[in-house]
Amino acid sequence: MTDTVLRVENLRKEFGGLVAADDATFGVERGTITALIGPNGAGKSTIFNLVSGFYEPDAGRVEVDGVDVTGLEPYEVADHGLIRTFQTPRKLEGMTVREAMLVGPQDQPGESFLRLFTAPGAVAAAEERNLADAERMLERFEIDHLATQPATDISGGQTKLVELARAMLAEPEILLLDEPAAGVNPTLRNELVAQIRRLNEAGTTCLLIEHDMEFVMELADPVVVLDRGSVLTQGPPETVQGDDRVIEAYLGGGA
Amino acid sequence: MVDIDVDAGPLGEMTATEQGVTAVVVAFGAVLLFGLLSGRLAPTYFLFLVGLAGMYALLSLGLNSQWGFTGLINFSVAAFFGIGAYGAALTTASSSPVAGGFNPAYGLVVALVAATVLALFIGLPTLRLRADYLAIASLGLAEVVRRVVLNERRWTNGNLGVRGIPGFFDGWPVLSTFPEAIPGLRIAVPLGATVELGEPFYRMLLNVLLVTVFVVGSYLLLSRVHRSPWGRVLRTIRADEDLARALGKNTYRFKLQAFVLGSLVMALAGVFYAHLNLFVSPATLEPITTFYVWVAVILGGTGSTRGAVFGGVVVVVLREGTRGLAGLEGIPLDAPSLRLVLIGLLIVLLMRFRPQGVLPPQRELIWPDVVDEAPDRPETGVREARGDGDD
Amino acid sequence: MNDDPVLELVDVDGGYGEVQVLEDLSLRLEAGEIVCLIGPNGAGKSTVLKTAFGLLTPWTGAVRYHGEDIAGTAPEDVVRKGIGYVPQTDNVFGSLTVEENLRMGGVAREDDRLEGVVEELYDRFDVLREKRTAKARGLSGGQQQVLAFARALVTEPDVLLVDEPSAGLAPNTADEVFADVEAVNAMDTAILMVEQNATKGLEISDRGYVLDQGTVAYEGDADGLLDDPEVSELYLGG
Amino acid sequence: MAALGLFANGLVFSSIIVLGSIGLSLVYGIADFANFAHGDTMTVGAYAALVTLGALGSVGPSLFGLPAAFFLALCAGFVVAALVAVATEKLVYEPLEIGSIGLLITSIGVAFIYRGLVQMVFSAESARYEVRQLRPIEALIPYGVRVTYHDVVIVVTSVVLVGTLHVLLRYTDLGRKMRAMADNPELARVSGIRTDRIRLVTWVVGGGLAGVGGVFLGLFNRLSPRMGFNLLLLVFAAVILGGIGSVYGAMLGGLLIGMVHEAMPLLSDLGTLLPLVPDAVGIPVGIEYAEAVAFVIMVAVLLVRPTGIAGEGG
Repeated sequence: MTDTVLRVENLRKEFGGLVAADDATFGVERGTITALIGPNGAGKSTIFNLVSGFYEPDAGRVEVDGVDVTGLEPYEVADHGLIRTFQTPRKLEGMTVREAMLVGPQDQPGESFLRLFTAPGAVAAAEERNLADAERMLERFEIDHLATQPATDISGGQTKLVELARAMLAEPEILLLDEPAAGVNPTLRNELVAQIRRLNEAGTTCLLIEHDMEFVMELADPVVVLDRGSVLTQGPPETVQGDDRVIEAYLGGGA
Repeated sequence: MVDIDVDAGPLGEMTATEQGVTAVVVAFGAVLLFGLLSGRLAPTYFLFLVGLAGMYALLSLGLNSQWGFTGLINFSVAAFFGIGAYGAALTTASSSPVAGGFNPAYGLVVALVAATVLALFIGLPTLRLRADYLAIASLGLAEVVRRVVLNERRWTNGNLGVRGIPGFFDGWPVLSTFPEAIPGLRIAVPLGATVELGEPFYRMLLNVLLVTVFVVGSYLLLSRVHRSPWGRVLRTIRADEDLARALGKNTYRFKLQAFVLGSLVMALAGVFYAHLNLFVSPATLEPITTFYVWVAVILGGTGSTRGAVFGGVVVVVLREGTRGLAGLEGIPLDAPSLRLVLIGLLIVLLMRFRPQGVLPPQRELIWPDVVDEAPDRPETGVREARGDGDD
Repeated sequence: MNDDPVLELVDVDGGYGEVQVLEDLSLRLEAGEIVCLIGPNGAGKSTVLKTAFGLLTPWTGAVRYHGEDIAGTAPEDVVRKGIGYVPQTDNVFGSLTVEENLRMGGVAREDDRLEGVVEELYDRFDVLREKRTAKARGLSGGQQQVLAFARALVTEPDVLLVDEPSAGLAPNTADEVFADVEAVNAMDTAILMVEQNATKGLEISDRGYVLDQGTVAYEGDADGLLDDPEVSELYLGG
Repeated sequence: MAALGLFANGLVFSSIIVLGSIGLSLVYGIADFANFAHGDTMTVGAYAALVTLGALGSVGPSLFGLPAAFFLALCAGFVVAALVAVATEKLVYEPLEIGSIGLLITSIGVAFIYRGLVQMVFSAESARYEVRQLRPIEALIPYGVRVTYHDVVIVVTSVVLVGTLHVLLRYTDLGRKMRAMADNPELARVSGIRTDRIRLVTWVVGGGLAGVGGVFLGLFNRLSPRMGFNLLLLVFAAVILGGIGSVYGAMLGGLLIGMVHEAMPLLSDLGTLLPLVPDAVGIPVGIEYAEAVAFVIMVAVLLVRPTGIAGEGG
């Protein structure tokens, strides 16, 4: 029996005549790390934006945990348990890393202006709980030494770790990672591989876009290959790697 | 900034700029004191200036919670200031064409309700627009409001404006009769003629009291919500709206809330103005007010609450200072032109040399504190966060 | 001609703003060569081209064109020296016609042979002649890539810098673009190319550089790199 | 009949708006920010003409009811506004290292400096050009059209200028470079276009046209230091309606906004004008709301179609 967390059916999106997603269909099973690969312009980012609610599809359907989220706003999709990261996260000015982490949790009543005044106790309790969670998460990602640094003063790779840790505070059903390894040095990159694997083992389903094939092959199963907006093939990494069409479209002939 | 010596005294904790600002403020205070003591500055006029400064501080605080916290380019400040002033005036004034003569407390309520409605009218359509479109659209809608006030004579008296506005405390127990009840004082100031402190002085004193209550109340409220989880989401939106959306925040709703909140503070400034000036006219809604307030916020440092207050004061000094300057012999300039040029130059020079403003917010916004002594122990919650001397 | 390489980067450190991307990077391009830069995302491949073309100024080190240091020269002057550049994306003027795109490519020409050169390019790329009055935005991806090449060739450069010519193209279209690269090279234009499809890129190249972390990790003959088991495993996805 | 007269008035006012909106759109496209000083550039042009006309007097032969000196003054309006715009670019905008929002805010400062200086020299009072006021052209009055030869000059000059600009943009290398730069500034540099020069040309053309628009605005109404700032939002409305950065869109948007502005009286008796609609139907909005209606249209366009009516999708 399979349990599909994310289901994408016949998704289509055009930008002024250019078809960026063309009848794309695939699913992400619970507990997997699924990778979305394909050449530049194959529509990976478009699919990410469609799934997370940043674009509205021209046709097709997106389901998270069996719930139709097609055409919903990003915050509504997030409410259904889908959290995404960005390839180049911007840094939050005027916050410490610790405070920047606190934007992640979804259960802070103090994000309602009214509740700040009607339920100060609940707000303070949630804040305390979230702060403790944030601290624990930073420790788990081994970046707790950064907690009091201004969020604008840390390196690009560290920002990616912080983003990952923050996304985890939202306790997602499924985590979408947009090129987690891009622009990250080898040490941090290995660190990321380990962290993502650890998250996965702890029960988080992941869907990631990645160019670094080694990274993908190390982590992902299955792999979904996109080409010109459609799914070319999908399957276990070894099978995909050996697929002639994939080699031609992406990995390059003769490999 | 990070390596601040925590153990040093209050001056030691300041940055060079903060020390500079403090020095300027102290020097300016000394000049005013000298003016008062020498009898060159009438105490009542001085209090009027303090009132104006408070008014601009309020407007800046309001705009700061929109632009500074949330990144909304609102060019309709004048409309909210105007709606506050007209709301109070039309409810309380003897010459009100609608239903005047009510207690100013009702005027305050009417003004705030009207401002909320207006904020929704302007905010609902425009807050989805990208930044530069929001600027143009909000300026356009503010102009629409001004035209309505100008042309709907049945409701607003049009060009004639509204006269006969009572003082804010008229009709209140004790305070309404306070200015008359207090015996006049004649004080022989050390450096000049005697100064008479009579009824007008005490009236103005009440005004200053009112604006102080408004400013302090708004300041405390805004500082508090700014550091709250709610304010944190606003700051996230300002830095990266997409990130906030991806983390499940309904950013449109947050932006609308911030817009309404800021607009209410601006309307408060309008209410105060109506009871200070005792007369309002459509000129209150001229777009120039909007840009004065923008200068104040940028000058103070975008996103900085204390900066907004500082900026508001500087703008009043500039406004009233040009009046004085143009009055001097040998300078054949009229005050309004000079003021325009100076404000313009100030904007251009700021954007060129100090776009982050004089008192940028890094230090006051970072929470938990950068100079946290026990970084590995979580703080206990936002309200218990230590009040640092810097805001 | 002297013996200097047509284009040479020597000990270059550089990047965007305060972010360092290139570190002590050196490479050269000889007359008539095709040289391919490969490497993982973020290795600094595109940054090399931008630095060579004056879009970025190297922090230290030299960019030499026929022996002359041109580091810090503005791109509009670099074009006039004889280097052409085909950016990876946004490489045509969408709202201009094909003909107007080519004319823009010839802005830097100081002689009056523009018309003739444009005609030659039409001869070489038939599809452009057919579409000469069409807006570039309406062309297909492959046609836009051809137009981007042609625009850069109007100045008849002796060095062409090409950023990922196959990006976003279907495999058969990419093959056509690679054939065009070879055809351009055959006209005595040296080509320095960044390519994500490393195998295909190296196949049409004379030499290659493998970039990693902003510096050259491997260099050598294209065939040698293709056969190198280590390069193959680390960078060719094989 | 009334409609024809309003259409004629609309055409005159539209001409002025179009001259402003083209420049604003060009600058928006090439310098990439909303220039809030554009209205005051029009004021500068108007006052430059006032000075020139004052110096030359109304001697010389008369053409369309205007002294020959007026046409020289018109040129002065173009030249001075263009020079001021270029000087501002060089002194203020070019050295800035901030994004387009920072430039927008800076341009507000620039607007205040222009207006403050004009007001210092000429006072806040309104002024008129020393030209004879004309009666409407007799031959057209039976048709309900009341326009003077001055109005004809405004429309004809604007058409000539717009036509010249069209030729410049469409058929000259300079125009192609300007379009190329508005399209893709990075690629323009890569192609060898000296983009800093094109920016200056843009300021010359945009500022100059604004200057001429200002002179005509002064002829159409009166001159005052606030004249340009008051018109600025209408010009923005035109630019937004036409699609930001699109010169042809700005022409169309200017035409429409000018028409809407002058055609307000028609709104209240829509019923009598449109077939199949009861006579009593009408939108009871007086002419005093002409500008307000234009602003509301502008906001509506931003919401429904931010690329403008002539803009390209995407």
